[in-house]
Amino acid sequence: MTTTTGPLATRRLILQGAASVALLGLGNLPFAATPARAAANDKYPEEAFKQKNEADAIKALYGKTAEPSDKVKLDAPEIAENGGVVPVSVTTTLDKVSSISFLVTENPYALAASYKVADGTVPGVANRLKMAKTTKLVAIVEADGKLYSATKEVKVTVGGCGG
Amino acid sequence: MKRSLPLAMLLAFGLATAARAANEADYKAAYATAEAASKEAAGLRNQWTVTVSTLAAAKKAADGGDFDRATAAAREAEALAKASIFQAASEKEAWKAMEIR
Amino acid sequence: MKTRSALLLGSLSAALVAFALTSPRVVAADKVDPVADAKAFQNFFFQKFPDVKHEDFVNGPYSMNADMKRQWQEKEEFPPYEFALDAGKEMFATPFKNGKTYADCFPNGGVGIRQNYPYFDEKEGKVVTLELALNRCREANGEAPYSYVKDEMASLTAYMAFTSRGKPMDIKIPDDPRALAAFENGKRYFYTRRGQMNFSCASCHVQSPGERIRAEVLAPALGILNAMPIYRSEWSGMGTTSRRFVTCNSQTRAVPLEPQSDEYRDVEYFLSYVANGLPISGPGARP
Amino acid sequence: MASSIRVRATSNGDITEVQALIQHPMDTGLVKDPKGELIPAHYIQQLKFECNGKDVFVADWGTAVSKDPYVKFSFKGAKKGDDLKISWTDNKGASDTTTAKIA
Repeated sequence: MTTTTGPLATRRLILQGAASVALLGLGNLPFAATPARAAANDKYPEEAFKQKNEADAIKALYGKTAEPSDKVKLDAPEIAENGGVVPVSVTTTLDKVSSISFLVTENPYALAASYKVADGTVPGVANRLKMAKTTKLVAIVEADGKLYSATKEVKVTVGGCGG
Repeated sequence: MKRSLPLAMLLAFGLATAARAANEADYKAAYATAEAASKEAAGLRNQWTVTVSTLAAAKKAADGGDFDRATAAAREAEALAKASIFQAASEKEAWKAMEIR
Repeated sequence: MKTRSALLLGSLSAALVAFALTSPRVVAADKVDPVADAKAFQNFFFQKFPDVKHEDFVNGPYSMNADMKRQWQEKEEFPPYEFALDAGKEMFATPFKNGKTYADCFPNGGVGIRQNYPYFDEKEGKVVTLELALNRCREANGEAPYSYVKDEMASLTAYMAFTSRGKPMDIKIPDDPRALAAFENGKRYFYTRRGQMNFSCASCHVQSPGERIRAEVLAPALGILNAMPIYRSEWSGMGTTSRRFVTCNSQTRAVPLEPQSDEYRDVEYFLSYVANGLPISGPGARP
Repeated sequence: MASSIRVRATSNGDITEVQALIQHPMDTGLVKDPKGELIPAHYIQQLKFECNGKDVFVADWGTAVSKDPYVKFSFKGAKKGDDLKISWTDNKGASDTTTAKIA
C-alpha cells in the first residue's frame, strides 16, 4: 500500500490541512495532522446535518460551493418504487477524491449521507436513501480540494395499494 | 338491466332523511335496523369496513346527544350493509363472467 | 354526512358499471377441471405478455416494469429479508422445550419442500397451508402458535421458501371431490368482487397487471404467491401470505376474514395450483 | 444474538468490494406511532470500515438513510484473508462492531 510519504503526499497533506482549517467547526484537525496513521475519530458533521436546505448544508460541510461536472456519474431511479428505500449510487472519474455526499433537497434536512474516502479507496458508493417526496437528488464529490456535483430528479409518490 | 332496479330503490330509501329533527326513539329504531343489516352482511362473510365505521360513528354521535347526525349515520350504515348484502347475492353468479377460461 | 352518501352513490354506480362491462362469456359446463383451468390461466398471461419470460412472472411487479426491475435487482444484491432469513434458519434449528424441532414435523426435515404447499389433507378434508402446518407443529410440541401476520411466522416461511428456491411449484389435487370443491371455492373467492370498492382479486391482478394504481405497479396473478413471504418496503418489514390477503381485503374496504380461514386456504390452493411449474422465488422483496 | 452487521467483502486482484447491511431502525424522529406519539430519532451516525489499521471508508449518516441501511464501496490495497473491521455508533450512543475476513 502506498504510504502517504513522498512529494505527492505532502502536497495532499497541505491541501487537507487547508481544507480542514477552512471547515473550522468540524475540528477534524487531527485528520490533517496524522494522515499516515489511521485517521483519528473524525468528528460527525453535526452542524451540516442540521441544515434544512441544500446550500447551507454544503457550506456547513465543505465551506465552499460546488460546480456541476459530468465526471460525476449519479445513478438513481426515475420513479422511486418506494420513497423509504431508494437505491442511489455515484461513481466518478475524478482523482484524489476525499469525500462524497448525497443531498435530498426536498427532505426536512437536506444532507442525507456523507462519506470520507481514504487514499486508495475507489471513489464511489452505493446506498439506499429515504426521500419524502418528488425531489432533486444532488451528489457532491470533493476532489483535490474542489467540489463537483451532479443532480437528478427522482419522482416519489406516497401511498398506493401495494400491487 | 334487471339488476339495477332494486339498487336504485335501495339508494332512494337510504338517502331519505327525516323531515323533523330526529329524537332518540328515531335513532334507536334506525340503529336497530342498521345493526341487523350489518349482522346479516357479516353472516354472509361480506361485511364492508365502511359499514362498521359508519355504525360506530352513529353510536358516537348518539352518545354525544346529536340524534340528527346519529340517525342519518345509522340510516347510511344500513344502506351500506344492504349494498354489501346485495353485492354478495349478485356475485354468487356474476364472478363467472370474469373467469379466465 | 353528505360526502358519505356521495361515496355510497359512487360505489353503487361503480357496481352498476362493472356489471355492464363484464363481457358475457360462454358458461362452461360446471364440472370442475383444474388441469384445464391452470392451462387457460397460464396461457392468458403468456399471451397477454408475450415478451415476459414464463419463469419471470413469479417476480410480480418487476416482471412488468424495467425501471422497477433494476431497482429490485440492486436491492437483491443484499436484500432486506436477509435478517428474517437468518432468524428463520436459527429458529428452525432451535429445539422446542420437548427437544423436538420443526424438522421432525416435516418431510425431508422441512428442507426444499415449500413447493408442495399448500396440500389437500384427505384425513381433514381441507387444504393445509405451510403457515398452518408450522403452527400445528408448534402446538403438537407444546408450544404456543405464532401470529399468522407477524415476523416469527414470516421468518420461518422465509427460511423454508429459501430452501426451495428455483424448484417448480408442484401442487397436487387428489382425486377427491372435497379437493375439487376446495379448488373451486378458491377460484370463486379469487373472482368474487367485494368491499365498497367492488373489486375482486382479478380486477387488479388479471384485468390490469403492469398498470399503475397510484405509485404501485400491479403484479400479474400468475405466480403471485411464488415469492411469499415478502419483505415490503411499504411495511418496512416481512409479510406472510396471510398478511397480504388481509391487507388486500381492507384496501377494497372489505372486512378481512380470520387469517387461515377456509376461503384464504382455498384461494392459496387455487393460486398455487395454477402456478404449477413456475419456480419458487421466496423470500421476495417488494415495493 | 448474531451481530447487527452483515458484510460481504470479496477481493479480486487488487480491488476489494465491500457490501454491508446493518440491522437498525433508523428512526427519523418525525414519524408518529399508531398511538400518535412521535417516535424519537434513533439512527446510526457514523459507520467506519478499517483494514490493516487504516480507516478505508467512513460514513456519516443523517436521518435520510433507509431502515436496515446498506452501503457498497470498493478499495485497493488489501488481499484475501485480511481482516476488515466494521463498527457503527448511533445518536443514542449505542454501537456494534464486527470483523470479517476478505474472501
